[in-house]
Order: sequence, then C-alpha cells, then structure tokens
Amino acid sequence: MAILVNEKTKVMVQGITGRQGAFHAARMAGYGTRVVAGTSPGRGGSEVEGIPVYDTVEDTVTKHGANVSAIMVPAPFVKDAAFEAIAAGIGLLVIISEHVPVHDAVDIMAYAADGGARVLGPNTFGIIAPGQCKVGIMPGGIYRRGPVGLVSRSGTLSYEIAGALGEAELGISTAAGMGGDMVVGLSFVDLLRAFERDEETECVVLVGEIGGAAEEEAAEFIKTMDKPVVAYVAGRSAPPGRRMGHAGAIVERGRGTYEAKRAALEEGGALVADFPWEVPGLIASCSRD
Amino acid sequence: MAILVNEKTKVMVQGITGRQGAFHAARMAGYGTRVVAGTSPGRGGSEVEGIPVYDTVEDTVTKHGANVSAIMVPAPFVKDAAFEAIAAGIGLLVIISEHVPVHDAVDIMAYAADGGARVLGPNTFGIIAPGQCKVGIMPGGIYRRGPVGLVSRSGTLSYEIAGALGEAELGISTAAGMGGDMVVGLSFVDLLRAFERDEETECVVLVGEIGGAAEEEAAEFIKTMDKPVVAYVAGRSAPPGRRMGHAGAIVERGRGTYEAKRAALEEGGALVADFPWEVPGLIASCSRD
Amino acid sequence: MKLYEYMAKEVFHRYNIPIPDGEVASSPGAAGEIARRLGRPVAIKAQVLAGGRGKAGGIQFAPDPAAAEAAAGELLGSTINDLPVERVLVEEQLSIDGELYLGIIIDPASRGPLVIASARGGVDIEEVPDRDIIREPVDVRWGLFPYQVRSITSRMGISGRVANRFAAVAVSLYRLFRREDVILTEINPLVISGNDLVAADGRLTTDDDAAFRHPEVPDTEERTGIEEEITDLGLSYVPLDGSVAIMANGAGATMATMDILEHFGARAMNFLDVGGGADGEKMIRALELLARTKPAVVLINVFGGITRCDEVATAARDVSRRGVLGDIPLVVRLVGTNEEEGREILREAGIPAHSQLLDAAREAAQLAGGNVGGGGDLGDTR
Amino acid sequence: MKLYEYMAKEVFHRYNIPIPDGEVASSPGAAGEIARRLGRPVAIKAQVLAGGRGKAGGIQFAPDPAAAEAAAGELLGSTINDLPVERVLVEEQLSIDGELYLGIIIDPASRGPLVIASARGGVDIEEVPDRDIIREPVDVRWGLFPYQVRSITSRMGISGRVANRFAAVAVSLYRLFRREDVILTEINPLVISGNDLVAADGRLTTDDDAAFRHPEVPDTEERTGIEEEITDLGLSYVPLDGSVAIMANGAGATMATMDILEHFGARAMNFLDVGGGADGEKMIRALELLARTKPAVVLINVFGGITRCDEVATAARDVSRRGVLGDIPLVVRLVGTNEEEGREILREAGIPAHSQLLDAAREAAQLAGGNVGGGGDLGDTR
Repeated sequence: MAILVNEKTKVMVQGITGRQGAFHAARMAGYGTRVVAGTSPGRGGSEVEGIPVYDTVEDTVTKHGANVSAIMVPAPFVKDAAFEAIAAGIGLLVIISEHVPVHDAVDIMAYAADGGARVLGPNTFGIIAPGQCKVGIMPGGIYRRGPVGLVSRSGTLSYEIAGALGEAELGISTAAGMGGDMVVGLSFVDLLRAFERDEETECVVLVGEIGGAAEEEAAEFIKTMDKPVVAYVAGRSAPPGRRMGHAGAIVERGRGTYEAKRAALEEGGALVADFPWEVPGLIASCSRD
Repeated sequence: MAILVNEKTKVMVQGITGRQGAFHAARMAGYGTRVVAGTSPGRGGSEVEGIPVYDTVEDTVTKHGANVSAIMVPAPFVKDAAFEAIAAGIGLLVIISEHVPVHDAVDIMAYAADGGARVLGPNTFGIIAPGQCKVGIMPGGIYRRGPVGLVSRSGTLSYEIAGALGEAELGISTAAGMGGDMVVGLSFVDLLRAFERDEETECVVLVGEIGGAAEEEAAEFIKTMDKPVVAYVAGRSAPPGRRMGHAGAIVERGRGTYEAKRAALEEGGALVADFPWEVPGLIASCSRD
Repeated sequence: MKLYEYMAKEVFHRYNIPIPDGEVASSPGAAGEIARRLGRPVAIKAQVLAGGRGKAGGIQFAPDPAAAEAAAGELLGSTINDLPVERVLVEEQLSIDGELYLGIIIDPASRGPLVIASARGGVDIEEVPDRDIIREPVDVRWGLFPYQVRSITSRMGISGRVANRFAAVAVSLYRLFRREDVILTEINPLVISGNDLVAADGRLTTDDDAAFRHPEVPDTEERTGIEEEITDLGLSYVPLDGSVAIMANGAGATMATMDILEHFGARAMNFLDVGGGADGEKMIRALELLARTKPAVVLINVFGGITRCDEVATAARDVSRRGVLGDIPLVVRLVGTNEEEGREILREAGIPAHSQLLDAAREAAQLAGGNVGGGGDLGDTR
Repeated sequence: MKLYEYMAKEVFHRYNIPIPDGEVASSPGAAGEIARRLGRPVAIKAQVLAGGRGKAGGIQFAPDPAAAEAAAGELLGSTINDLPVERVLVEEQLSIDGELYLGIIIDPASRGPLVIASARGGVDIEEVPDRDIIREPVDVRWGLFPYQVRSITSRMGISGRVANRFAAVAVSLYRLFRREDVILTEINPLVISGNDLVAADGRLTTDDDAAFRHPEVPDTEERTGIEEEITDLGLSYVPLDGSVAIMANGAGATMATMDILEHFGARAMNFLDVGGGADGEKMIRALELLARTKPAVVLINVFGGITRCDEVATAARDVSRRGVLGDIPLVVRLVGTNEEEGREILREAGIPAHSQLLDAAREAAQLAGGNVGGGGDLGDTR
C-alpha cells in the first residue's frame, strides 16, 4: 500500500485542455495511472489523448467514479475549480497550479474541511506511489518502489532526493508534495502521521526549507513516531529577509531560520543531512539500528 | 410539557441594560421565568432588577447554565449578539429586535444551522409556555395553560387570538412567534412538527398573514398531521403591492395573496376563521370530531 | 428602497457589469446633448419606479439628437402609471441577438439568496412558464461560484462565450447583492449583443433596515409630505383610499383591523404602525400628522406587548388635551402590557376605551358612515 | 507587495480606520505647506519600505511650518537603511495617552487569518514578551465579530470606550485584510488619544498573486532595471552579492544550489527561478538579462517536472548560438521531464550537460574561482 493514492485511485484532471494539463494528463496516464477523465468548461464531449473531457467535475464522478483531482487551471480559476471538486465529492485535491492568491487558498482549506476533502498544495508537484499511481508533474522515471516515505515542500528538491535514493537503490512507498505556498492543505504532520500508519513505509524522508514553522511543527510530531525520519533543509546560505521565489520561503521575524529548523528536527530525533546526496547514507545508518 | 421552553429553561437576556431589555427582563422574571442572567458589554458586574449582568454570553452559560437567550439589542448589533450566543452554545435564540438587516438574518440562520442552535425571529414577540416560561414581550396575563398550540408570524395578532381563546376558557400549551421578517429561523412547519409531537398539545392554531409562502408550505405539512389545525390569515382587505409595515408582508408577484393562502390551508385540512374571535368556535367544532 | 433604473445601473457599473453607454437627463436639451455625444440612435427611458413602463409608453427611440430632445420633451413632466417623470435615461440602442433574464432575491424558504435565471428574458418573469426558470439557492458562507453558474447556463441551454460572460455577470451581481444589502435585483433583459452581455434594464431594491450601513445611497422613496414626516419618526405609514385613520401596533394587527373595518363597510384612509415600542412623543407627533390627512375618524388599536398601554394612553390624553385632532372623533381600543395603568390614565382624561377590537371597529365604522349592519351578527360569535 | 506607510493609511482611511490628519510631500516646500494647513506641530516621516526607520532618524518633529520644511529638506534625498527617501509624510503630532498594537497576518498553521493584539504597542512586536501578545484565529466563513474582539480587549486589560473603538478598528481592519488580499497588516502604534484610537503608523503587505484583482493599486516594489524586466516576464529574480548567476526551477532547488555553491566556496550573484513551466522565449530573454549582470559564470540547474528539459535545452542552445552570453561560461545540469530530448538537443549544439548537481556546482564554483577543495570529499559519499 501507499498513502493517499494507490493503483485503484481514479484520477481526473481539471484544466485538461490546457497546455500543462494535456501534457501531464498524458504523462500520468502513460505512467499507468488510471486517469479516467478531465474537465474543461465549454469543451465537454471532446477528448485529450484519449481521455474523455467533461464540462463539470460532477460528470467525472458520476460517470467514472473519479476520486482524486489534479487541478491544473490558471491561478485565478483555482478557487472555483477546487470548490467544484469538493462540492462534487472528490476526496483528494492535488492543486498543481502556482501563484494562487493566498486568501483563495484559505477559503479552499476551510471549504475542504467542511466538505471532508483533503488537499495537497497549491503549488505542489503532486503525489506519486511508484509503480501504482502518479498524480502530478514529477518525472515518474526517477521513482523506484520501496520502503521510504518522502514528503517535501519543494518539487525539484524532492526530485533531487528521490534521484539520490534511486541511485542508492532505495525505493519509495509514496512521495508527496505539500506545496510551497504560505497556506497549503495537508501539513508535514498530516503526512508523517499517514506514513507512520502505512505498512509499506519503513522510514520517512522530510525535505524542508527555510521560512515558516512547518518543520518545527513536524519536529514535535517526530518525537512521537516509531519510524525513523531523515531530514534535509534547504536555504542554509540564503540571506535573511529576502523572498526566495515563493511566499513559503519568506524569512522574517527570526523564525524559520535554517539553524532553528535544524536544531528542532535534531531535537525531535530526526537525522539531518547537510546535502541532498547524504540522505541515502543516513537512511542506511538508521536502518542498521 | 410544552415545545422549546418549559419550567426548567434558563433564560438570559442580551441587552439587559437597555430600556426594553430591562423592562421585559423584569416582566419575564415576574412571570416566573428563570431569568438567570443578562449581558451588556462593558456593564458586567452590575445588576438589573436583581438579575446579574455579564460582559459575555459565555459567562452566563458557564456560571448559570443559560440555554435560551432573549436578544433585545438594537438592530445593528443583533448579528454580533446572535453569533456570540450561538458560539457560546445557547440552544434557542429568541430575537425580539426588529429592523434587523435581512442579510444579517440570513447569516445568523446559516451560522445557527452550523452551530446546532434554533432561532425564533428576528422581530418575534417570543415564546410562552403559560404558567411555565415566558421569553418575550407578550403580555403574560392573557395566556391560560391548556391544550392549544399557537403559532404566529405576528405578535399583536396572536395576542388577539390568545385573548379570544382565554375568554372562551381555552388554554394554550405554547404560543410561539416565528417573527415577522422576510427571513426567520423556525418556520410554521418546524413549529407544527413540534406541536404534533408534544403530548400536552391537542390542536394547533396557526395565525398567518398575506405575503410570502410560509402559510402555503404549512398547508402541505398540515396534510400529514394527526392533530387538527385552525388557521386565521390577516390581510384580506389589503391592497396588493403595498408594503404592509414589514418585509414579510410584501404582496407581489401574485404569490401570497389572501385567497391563495386560504385555499391552500383549507385544502391542507385546516379550518380557516374569517375573524380572530371565530377561532375558539372552530376549535370546539374540531374537538367534537 | 427601490432604486431608479439609472441608479441601479450605476451600481451595476461599479461591480463591472456591462451597461449600455448613456446618461440621465432632466431636461430635453440635456437629453439631446447626450444623444449627440453618443452619436448613434438612442433609447429615451422614463425614470419611474413602476412596472409596465414600456407598455405605458415610457420608453421611446430616437434616431438622432433632435428626435431624442423631442422624445425627452414628451416624457419629462408627463406621468407614467400616476408617477411623475422627472428624469429620463438616454442610452445607446443596442443590437440585440438575444434576451436573457437574471435575478437574485432573498428567498424566505431557503433563508438565503436565490439566483433566478431564464433564457426567456425581455418579458416579465411572471409570464415565463415555470419550466423555463432556473432557481439556484446560494450558500452565503461561500458565495456564488462560476461552476455553479455553469450548471445554470447549461440548464438554460447557453454555452461558449455567452455562458462565460453570464457567469461573470452573475458572480458580480451576487457580490453586489451581498455587499449592498440588496433584497431584490433583476437584469431583464440581459441582452446578448454580439459576443457580449449588456444589462439593458435593471431593478434593484435595497434593504431599508440596512440603510445605516450605506449612508452614501440617496433616498428615492416617493412620499407625500406626511409620509415623509412619519417615516422620519421611524414609524411605518401607508396611505390608502378609505376614510378611517388607523394607528395600531404590528403589521398583523393592522391588517386584521382593516379587514374587520371593511367587514363593517368602512375602509382605511391610511394606517400607521407604531409597533416596536415607539415612545409617547413620537405617537403624539404621529397622531398630529394623521389628523392632517382629515380622516372621518381615528381608530387606535393597541394590544400591548413591547408597546405599553400606559404610554399609548398618555399620548392619547395629551392629544386630546391639546386639541390636536380638532373635531375628528377618536376611538380607542387598549389591552395588553400595562393595561391597567393605561385605562386609568384614559379614565382620568375622560376618554372611553374598548377592550374588544370588534366593538372598537364597529364604532369607528359607524362614525365613518359604514354599513355596520352587515357585521352585526359577528358580535354574537364570541 | 509592501505598501508605503502613506498608502497603507489611505487604505485604512477608506475602511474608516482613523488616521492622523496629514499628507504626503515630495519637496520641502510642499511639506511646509502641509504643516501650515495643519496649523500645529507636525511629524515628518520618511516614506521607505524599511523597518527601524525611527532609530535611523527617519522620523522628525517640527513645531512650525519652517521647521517642517527644514526637516523635510534633510530627509528628502537622504537614504534610510540604504533606501532613498523620495517622499515624506507630514502629519499632525498626536497627543498620546497610550499605545496599542493590532495586526492581522495569514497564519500558515491555522491556515487562515490570525489577529494579533497587544496592550504594549509602540515597540517592535518582536520585542514584546509572548505573554503580552494575544493571538486569535478567525474563521473566514464568518469573519471577525465585535464579540470576539471584546474577548481580546478583555485579555488586553482595556475596557470602556477604548475597547469599543478597538473593536470597531479591528473589525474594519479584518474586512480590509480580506477584501484587499492582504497577507500582513500592522497598526503600531494604535494610539490612544483622549477617547479615540488613531493609527499612528501602518504596515500593509498585499498578496502579489492577487494583484490581478486589484488593478487600481500602484506597484511600489523598488527594483533594479533587470529585476523589473525579469518580473515583467513573470519570473522570480533575486539579486545577491556573489559571482555565480543561477537559473533554476523551484525555490527549494534554487536554495539547495546556493547552499552547495557556498560549500564549494562560491556565492550566488543572483538567481532566477523559472519554475512553473516558463516557455523557451522567456528563458532566452531571462538569460540575456542575467548576462547583463556580468557574472563569472552562469549555472543552469533544472530538474524537470512541469519545466521540460527539451525547452530548457532549446533555450540554452539558442542563447549559445546567438552569443548572448559573450564569453561568460555556461554550466548546465539537466534531468527530469523530457530529459532524453533535452540532452539530444544539447549534444547536437555541442553544449556539455551534467546529470549530477554536485558536479555542476563544483564546475561552476571552479569557474568562479571558488575553493573547490573544501568540498572534494563530498563526491565520494554518493
């Protein structure tokens, strides 16, 4: 098994007729994911790469039993798309789109809580259970199936780690991206908890970055975990006070520094890597315990 | 027993230091109602007619177990007061204040639904279980205890009927005002359903007026009731299209006319009185059935 | 409060809902000037708060500024359904490819906003069969979303760019509805003009009870002098066509009083609702104003709840002492909260008071010259 | 986007939050004129987007217009924390009976707005001990209510009229926070002046990602020419102080690249985040701009996800063909989505490409003259 998605997951893509939507829908399907449908208001009845397109999410649920949505619409339309998915009963929203207004994200999370839906993102690379299901924009080829859970705020950085794990012949149960924005759905803690319960997962790699307090919160939870956690935090060399590309990386008010996060994670019992390629070695060392 | 309130009900008054709040809090207490507390932000620690005053509704709940609130604050502050009461866990809000903005009423009803609270009003005269509990501004002396349930959109009109019942030596189990506004909490149907279940109630008097469709909805429900219903509808002589004092009485779009309501109620099985003083006679006639 | 069409459209414009190019004018010359600026055929629309304006000749068309000036001259100063035309809206004539209907009201049944839409715009929505009307309640916690409007347009049978524009208009109209405390708004017709949608006519009624939140909105109510003064007192006044002036507390009781009067062959000349605990001074002032309408009789019917009988009685006494009513007879019915105190005050002042509405209404009808015999048997039923 | 104090206060004013009487000036003469109009002692406040403005001498006081003109003359054209002062805000000096703090931020932990309040205003909130700070999350479905603020003021130990005013300000600030897409706002100090509260200083940062909803808000970002041009491309650019120009995709990978460069003794001169699927033309234009900053070396590090390796390779090839970089060496690391296609393009163009970040970073650091030996052993750990 894996967390959140598996080979039974029925994925639909919101924004499937867009440039990114069409490209990645095909990639996901090519990976073996059950991409059952897509939506594009006004384009219902057409097909994208053999995948049927509907006007409404409701149609994909009633006609194909879709239960996970990959949202790839332009930022101004994400709130509408997410609300539509939640109202239609989609259980997991994977919001790939970036530059979503933060107040829209706030509203989406509140509505998801009301509607019993879970959300990854916005601004996530998605989630992949190697060999079973890929919902997102990650390059599927770098992921090997195995016992390591991987959770990250950053996409490319997690690919880096996944690549390093693969070269060390370490496989992954599920790799999930929380999303790089200030407000996202599932947190490190939510995902760590899921990995702690997942039978396939033996240890977890947490990939963090400076800014915010998510790693500090994760560190508290790690204290309660039975499974070992290896962590890597990017941004050690970043000057304070600059915006590092996205809102989640605002360093300010003395919170969220590299030093604070590293110290908290180590105190929580995680092994902390200095560089991405050190992660496999640290996993090996904790597996020996 | 009665519906919604009884001799165990613990009432608090929001706006107890206001002119109307103080007057009617004393009247309620004088009637025998357990008026356990009142609120008036900034006036906490004082007393009104021997009733302790607090800054917050929460205090009245934790310190006195208040479970019903009579809201008597000026219209612009009703939304805040109602939200505070719902958040504090008050189970029944009796919103006496009139001229509450209708969008505020809409928000209150939505929040009450979320919070599991019930609402009478806004713009209600309140609710009385004769001899047990009076929460509102009605003259308590006209109500005699007995087997008739009374539900009304209008205050003075329901006093008229209650007075007529009293003179005919017919008593009342509970008399409840829905409130005269366009958007109110409990509906005719909600209250009829409660009366249908109430052991003390043998028959129900429904006092309606032109405008809206509440009486038509009630007529549908009456078809399913075992207990007899007698109805009176005011406004037969009102010219169409004029605003009759409050928003609930807007006659427009051909709906909500006297004729439509009367026909629906009769079709639903209710006996319809031409004048208030005919109601006791109709009750007697259906009791003979 | 009902807004004039031109005011409703100003609000639409503020919320990015497309309206025809145009301007309001209060003189024929100004209307011609606007037509000149627009430089194309125009519509001249009388600004009155009445339905059926078109059928009553309140909308005219003019191919050029001179014709526009002439049409405005005809409309200005005339009356439409008894309402004086003080302003006309001069607007570009739209090319019309279709007419839709879009409205939002407060729905008592769902206790919230209800979006109403139809592909059959341009006629009174009352005349559109139910099967052609879409109704969609909105959850105020979250508001109206484009995806919900897409479901509406799909049921309306419209698609493509028009459907997208419809969604944008509906979302804006909903935002306006909530932020401006609107209880009813209609865009009818919402004209399809090429690929765009334009609000060709607009209705907007705001919540009087929320006026305190919108001090910037001008008052449009067309009132008589007395109505204005009573409204300024914060009381509710309705002029009617009979001869009995009624002062009562509560809308329901007021209507019941009218019903009973009518049964006795008399009709209300106007009524004044002093419900909600109006104080004595206000009631005196209101009775002074009622007297100015020269009714055959004034009937006070109070069943005191939040209104207290002693205050009503004091007001009636002071009115009587000051001779405010002149020789207009006063009939009083007084029961309820503080009834004893009230009756005592009236007794001292020598004013008789009924305790039964039936008796008071019969006496008032008699004084107004009504056909009291018709209701004579009613007295026996209680 | 951070707004200048005077702009933040304009927004406060629109939402009925009291601000001191005053105006912004960009010349000493104008400042003196404003002081004359105010007719009382004034504060002259440098308008720069930097903290610690007071300590850096950015706030001066003047008893009369002449002194105001002189103070403005001193401030205008000077720099505060390296930022040029182009405008000053001239305001009435308030009589101060107390200083409170009120702020609202987006709280990642509760995934919504968080009201922050303290009775200890007037100092940086960072310096206020935790026990003196009240934090109250707000449910966005319903918003912030006065009753919730009363619970805050009660915990702050304030009451009476000041507490009521505080509630009104907080409710307005919350409405502003939501409607204007604010991610951080602070009123510090919120001055108690007699029975009133006045926002004596204000901070307001809006969400760049929501700028499309607020076309009326002017852009205040202080950028260099290159930063401006790259921002106009919709990409994210940060100037730093080293010698390596980095083009990477994603904030996390960019930071990791910098971390590794630093380990090899080199520092980034700037970085450009092309994450989110920027197209080829944009990347070429961005590389042209990077070249203008004259770095010792350009390092492209792409792990393709939504960014496709073939597009990056095509851009690198075109840049190379057109000689855009001059003699600045280019180091490329390329893996991920469409990696094969990308490598093929680079191979044909004769551009070598690394597959390991470690190797690419080491080469770039070497070309930049970094101390590569320090990281030599790292290669062995994988």
